[in-house]
Amino acid sequence: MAGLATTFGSGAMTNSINEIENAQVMLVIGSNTSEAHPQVARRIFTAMDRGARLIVIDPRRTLLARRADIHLAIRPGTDIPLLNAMMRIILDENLADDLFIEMRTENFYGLRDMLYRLDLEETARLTGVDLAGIRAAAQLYGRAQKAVICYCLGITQHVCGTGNVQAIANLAMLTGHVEKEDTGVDPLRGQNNVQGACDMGALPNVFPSYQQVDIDDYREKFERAWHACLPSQPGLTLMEMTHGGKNGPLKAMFIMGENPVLSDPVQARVEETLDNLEFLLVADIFLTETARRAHVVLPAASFAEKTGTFTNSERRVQMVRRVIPPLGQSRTDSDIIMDLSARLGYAMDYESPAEIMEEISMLAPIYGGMQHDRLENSWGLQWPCWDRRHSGTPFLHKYYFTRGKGRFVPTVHEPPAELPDEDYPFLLITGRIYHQYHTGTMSRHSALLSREAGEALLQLHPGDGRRLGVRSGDLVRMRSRRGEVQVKAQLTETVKAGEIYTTFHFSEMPVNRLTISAKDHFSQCPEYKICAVHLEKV
Amino acid sequence: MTDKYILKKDHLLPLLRKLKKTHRLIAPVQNRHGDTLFTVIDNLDEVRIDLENQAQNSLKQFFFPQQETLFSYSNPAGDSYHFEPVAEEIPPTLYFGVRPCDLAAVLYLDVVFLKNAKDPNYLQKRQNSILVGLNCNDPFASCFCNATRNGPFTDCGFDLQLTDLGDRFLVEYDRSRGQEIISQWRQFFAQAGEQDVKAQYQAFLEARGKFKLQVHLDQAVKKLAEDEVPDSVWEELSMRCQDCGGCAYICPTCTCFTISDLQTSDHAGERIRSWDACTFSGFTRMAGGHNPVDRQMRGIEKRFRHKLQFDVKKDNRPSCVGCGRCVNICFGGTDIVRFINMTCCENS
Amino acid sequence: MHDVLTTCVYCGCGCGVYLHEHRGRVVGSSPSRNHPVSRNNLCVKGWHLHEFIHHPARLTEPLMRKNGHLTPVSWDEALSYAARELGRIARESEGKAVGLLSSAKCTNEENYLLQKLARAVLHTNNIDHCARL
Amino acid sequence: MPSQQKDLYLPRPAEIREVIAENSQIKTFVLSFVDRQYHDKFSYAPGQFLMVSIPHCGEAPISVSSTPANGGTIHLSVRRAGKLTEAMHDMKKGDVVGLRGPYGRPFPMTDLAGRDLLFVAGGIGLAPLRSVINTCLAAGHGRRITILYGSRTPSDIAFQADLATWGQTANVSCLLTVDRAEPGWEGDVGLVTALLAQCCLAPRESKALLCGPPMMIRAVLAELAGRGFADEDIITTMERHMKCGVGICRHCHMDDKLVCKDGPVFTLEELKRLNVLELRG
Repeated sequence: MAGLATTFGSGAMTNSINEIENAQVMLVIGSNTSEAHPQVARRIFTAMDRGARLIVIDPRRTLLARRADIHLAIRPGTDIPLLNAMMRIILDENLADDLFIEMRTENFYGLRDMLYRLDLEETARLTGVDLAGIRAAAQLYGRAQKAVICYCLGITQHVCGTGNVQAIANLAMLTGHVEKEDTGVDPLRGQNNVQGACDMGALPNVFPSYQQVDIDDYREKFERAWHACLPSQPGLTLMEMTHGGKNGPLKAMFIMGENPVLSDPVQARVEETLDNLEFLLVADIFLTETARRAHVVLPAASFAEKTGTFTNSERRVQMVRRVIPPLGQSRTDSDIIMDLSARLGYAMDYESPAEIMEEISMLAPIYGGMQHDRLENSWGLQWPCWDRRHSGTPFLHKYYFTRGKGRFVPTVHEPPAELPDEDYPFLLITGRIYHQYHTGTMSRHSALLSREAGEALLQLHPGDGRRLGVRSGDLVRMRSRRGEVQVKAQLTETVKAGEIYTTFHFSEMPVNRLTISAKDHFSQCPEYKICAVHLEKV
Repeated sequence: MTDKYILKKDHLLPLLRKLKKTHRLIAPVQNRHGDTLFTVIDNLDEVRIDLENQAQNSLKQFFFPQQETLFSYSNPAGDSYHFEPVAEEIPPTLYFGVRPCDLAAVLYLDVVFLKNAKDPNYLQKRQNSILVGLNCNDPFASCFCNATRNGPFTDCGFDLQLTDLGDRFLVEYDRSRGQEIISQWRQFFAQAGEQDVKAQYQAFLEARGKFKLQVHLDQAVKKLAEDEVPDSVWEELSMRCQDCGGCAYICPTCTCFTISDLQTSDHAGERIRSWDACTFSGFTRMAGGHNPVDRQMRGIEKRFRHKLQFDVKKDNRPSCVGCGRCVNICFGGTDIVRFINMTCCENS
Repeated sequence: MHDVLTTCVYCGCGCGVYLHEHRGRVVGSSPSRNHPVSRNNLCVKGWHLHEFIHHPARLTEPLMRKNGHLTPVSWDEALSYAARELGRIARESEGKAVGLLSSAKCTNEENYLLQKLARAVLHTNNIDHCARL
Repeated sequence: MPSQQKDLYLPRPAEIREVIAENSQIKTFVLSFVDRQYHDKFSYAPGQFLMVSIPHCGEAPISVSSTPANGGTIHLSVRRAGKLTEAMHDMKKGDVVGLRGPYGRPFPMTDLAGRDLLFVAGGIGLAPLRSVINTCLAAGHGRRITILYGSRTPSDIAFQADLATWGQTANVSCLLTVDRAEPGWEGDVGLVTALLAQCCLAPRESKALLCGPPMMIRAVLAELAGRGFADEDIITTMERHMKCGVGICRHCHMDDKLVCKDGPVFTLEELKRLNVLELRG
């Protein structure tokens, strides 16, 4: 979310989910919303039934794309050129919001100059979409009074992920589609509490509430509160930790409720890294592929067995409530951390999660007014919520951006790290499906979800299928420069010829053996959406 | 003399307190979050019984729970395999504040679970139940029980039935158990007079005029019976369906279920049944992978046909009770009202 | 039998879900009607949210690797060993050789505690989670 | 019967007496209930099925392939298809499974008396028909009996012992075909419909009984209609995903009919009134 932080100053959904149903035009890019964020898709469909128009930019003809007014089946990895082309058309046709640009933004000329140098025909050719389609989309979005852009990991999981996000922000600011209700830029978070984990400072460079560790004022504040001397150097990112290999920087890891063996790119490298640690501690609810490699595995309580809060995509902090006591001998993660901390000589004495939240609210300004008693008696509060009198913030950037003025950051096309060639002729896109969630640790243990979608399928265009002699249900071997897996094919026109799609939910088909470790320079987000593979029938 | 009675509103709580001594009490309760659900009431003084809003769940959840154990099994070794029925005592239960749609739904559940074969779990719960109904003076925004002809007032399915007449309830009974309650707690009930019965009729007339939705259910039933629903309708609806199963789960008359084993240890487990939805593709997919239903085109067809065609053919009435719970909850906007409108309005 | 309102764990939408408890087991889940996100419906994952909770594969006791195999041990043994090893390596490397992965599926409070553990106790900023995956 | 009510979903333990490997995919399990008394009272009719329970795998419907008359044991022929049948294939003599039933509407045995009988089966489809054939032979039903059986390859031919016996019975003619020949196979190769052409049939005096994969059923139905068979003289079984077996759960619905209760045996006349995928296209 580095992209939105540099342009708006805050990397979160600017709207509430419910506002989407009042939009007039919705631009969905890099998001298979109806499968990954069903409640957002529900708002999109409601808006359409009320007359709103939908633009979908996605290489695949997803369910959402089939219902869209305009579907631009973009060539993967060419989002920036496509968005730039839209902006150029908006400028050419006088659809830019000049007043907004003047009052609320900076560096417009930087963007304008870049756009004027653009060759529209050439750009369109790059994206694989015809110019007329791009023009129609630009006109629709540019003319709307209330327009929302939703994007997800299809935008960020690229080497140019940050650039993609900046281009989206540019488009929104160019047309003044921010600051208002029912209008904005909405990154949809992949997991239930990604937003919260970021807010809480589970990041190598920031304390809770995005206070940088290398700024002395912030660090001193936390040192005083925690009675400890704190390191000032930003730490290693996830990829740096899990991809160190044999001679990696780490000797010990504590992994709480994550399954990097299945979720991270280049599986072999992750396994090598973990296997070479002197000590690996894992706390989880199931014996995941990662836990199997640990020296110590601690049984954790599930969400139904603990109290606390989650923060959703729209920044709504809401209660998780305990329904039953932890199963067997399992313990909540907070109990585990507190016990461990005590044994390390640092007492963490909290009598309840509510007390932890009180400490958070004192140290994290955006959570300033959030205590359990307030959350208990409401549907949660949306940050920023500065103090106990504040009623939360449904949409961001009213009157001013978090960083003051919104900044246009001109971006240019950056080709993907690996594109199909003669040896590896197919472009593999990875993502999620409706019935499963992440590495399947929870959802694959549900009887009905597994009945509905119990195995990985590789979406393959029927034309490609014919050429390879592959029919639906046949097993194919999929090989990249990094590894190979076997997977059942499903012939469908959802994907274009030459492009294939599959999921990372299933440990039997660890697609991350194939994916590439190339990542976005700023956000460290791996390029899951594009790698080159070779296919053959087994 | 009529066999109708008057219960003063002030006496409702005292009456429930008496009944609760011998019965588990389940009534619509508004919780602290603001949602109204049929809830088991432990302490009458700590809950707010809500007769203003529709309960978001129906009685289905109690008679036919989302997940329930049919029996437990153990197999300590390959050559032994034992089955034990579950011994769960269902206490006598009084359901209070049940609307006509939910009463009609229970009558339909009776047909499903007791007609072909007597389902033991259902039967036990049903035999132990007393239903106290409440006629609807103010139909809710999504209600269309006038079209399904089981509301807003009803004359069957309850043991006792209340009609709100302002400061008092008119009380009727339909079964002996209802009559027993009246005779046992005679001090709460006064004989109703002519004007009370008139007031009830007046309330009925007014309620009938307050529906906000107009749903041409009869026409849809007729078109289905005559096979006049074009494929394009099914295709459009099926494309809109997002496969959540919510319409079936929330419906008081959708009763499809699946059966599976829940392993509790290496050598023991329980056979459980759980709600299922005919809209799921796994619902009809066979072990070898063959699926006789094409979900993309026809996923949603069987649900509407079942409710509005097959059940009409069998029982002479549709099994949609017009409670409106599924209206506006569909992710893709393809609820039964949209289907009826599409078949009846758009092509005429 | 009682219903408890909680928050769904299956995506970033954050639906309000009632979990139904019966005899110590979670046997159902249903949407909150008035919750601003769920609005009386859930996706298929939400409607089956309760199903994984009692799965027989749930971990119910601490495990420690002994002779190459993960073997059940007491909490005390598992935690003392873990504390000793983490503490030793953190001390020896001044925090540089320990790394912690927090979870986007854990609560805010737990995430807060873990980063506090990393920074205040193990003296490292090597903490991250899979936000980008 | 109140006891029956309580036991609606409750299986009874049954011991595997013998396992016969019919081919690489099909095994026949010979079973008897552990409770001797119950076993002796237990009865069923050809075409009916039992719900089979395997520990931790749930239940699946399996047609009975034995005849009620044959020495009391129950034969279930099971093709490897999913989790439950895989687990069952791993079971051996002496292991115990759960059974409940019998369920479903059986074949109309009395209607078969005095008619020419044509049986057409593919693969595992011979299992329920085997029950009918042996019952007919035992009862002396049927004047001329013709059995047409299609398999994928010669080594896939199941129920070889029965086929051999039938082949030597006076009023029975038994024709086999395979989709793909193997060395040493000198019989027919091709669809089972091709065998029909070799048969001399008297449609008005016959009943045709079909069981097999949907593709085969479609082809045979077309052929029989061409030969002048009336819809009510063509009887087939339908296969659907099934859970309760007793007409409640609705998994096995076909329009307003339920395969577990109204079937699995249907006449073509009945099926034509339904919107059945197998008959379309």
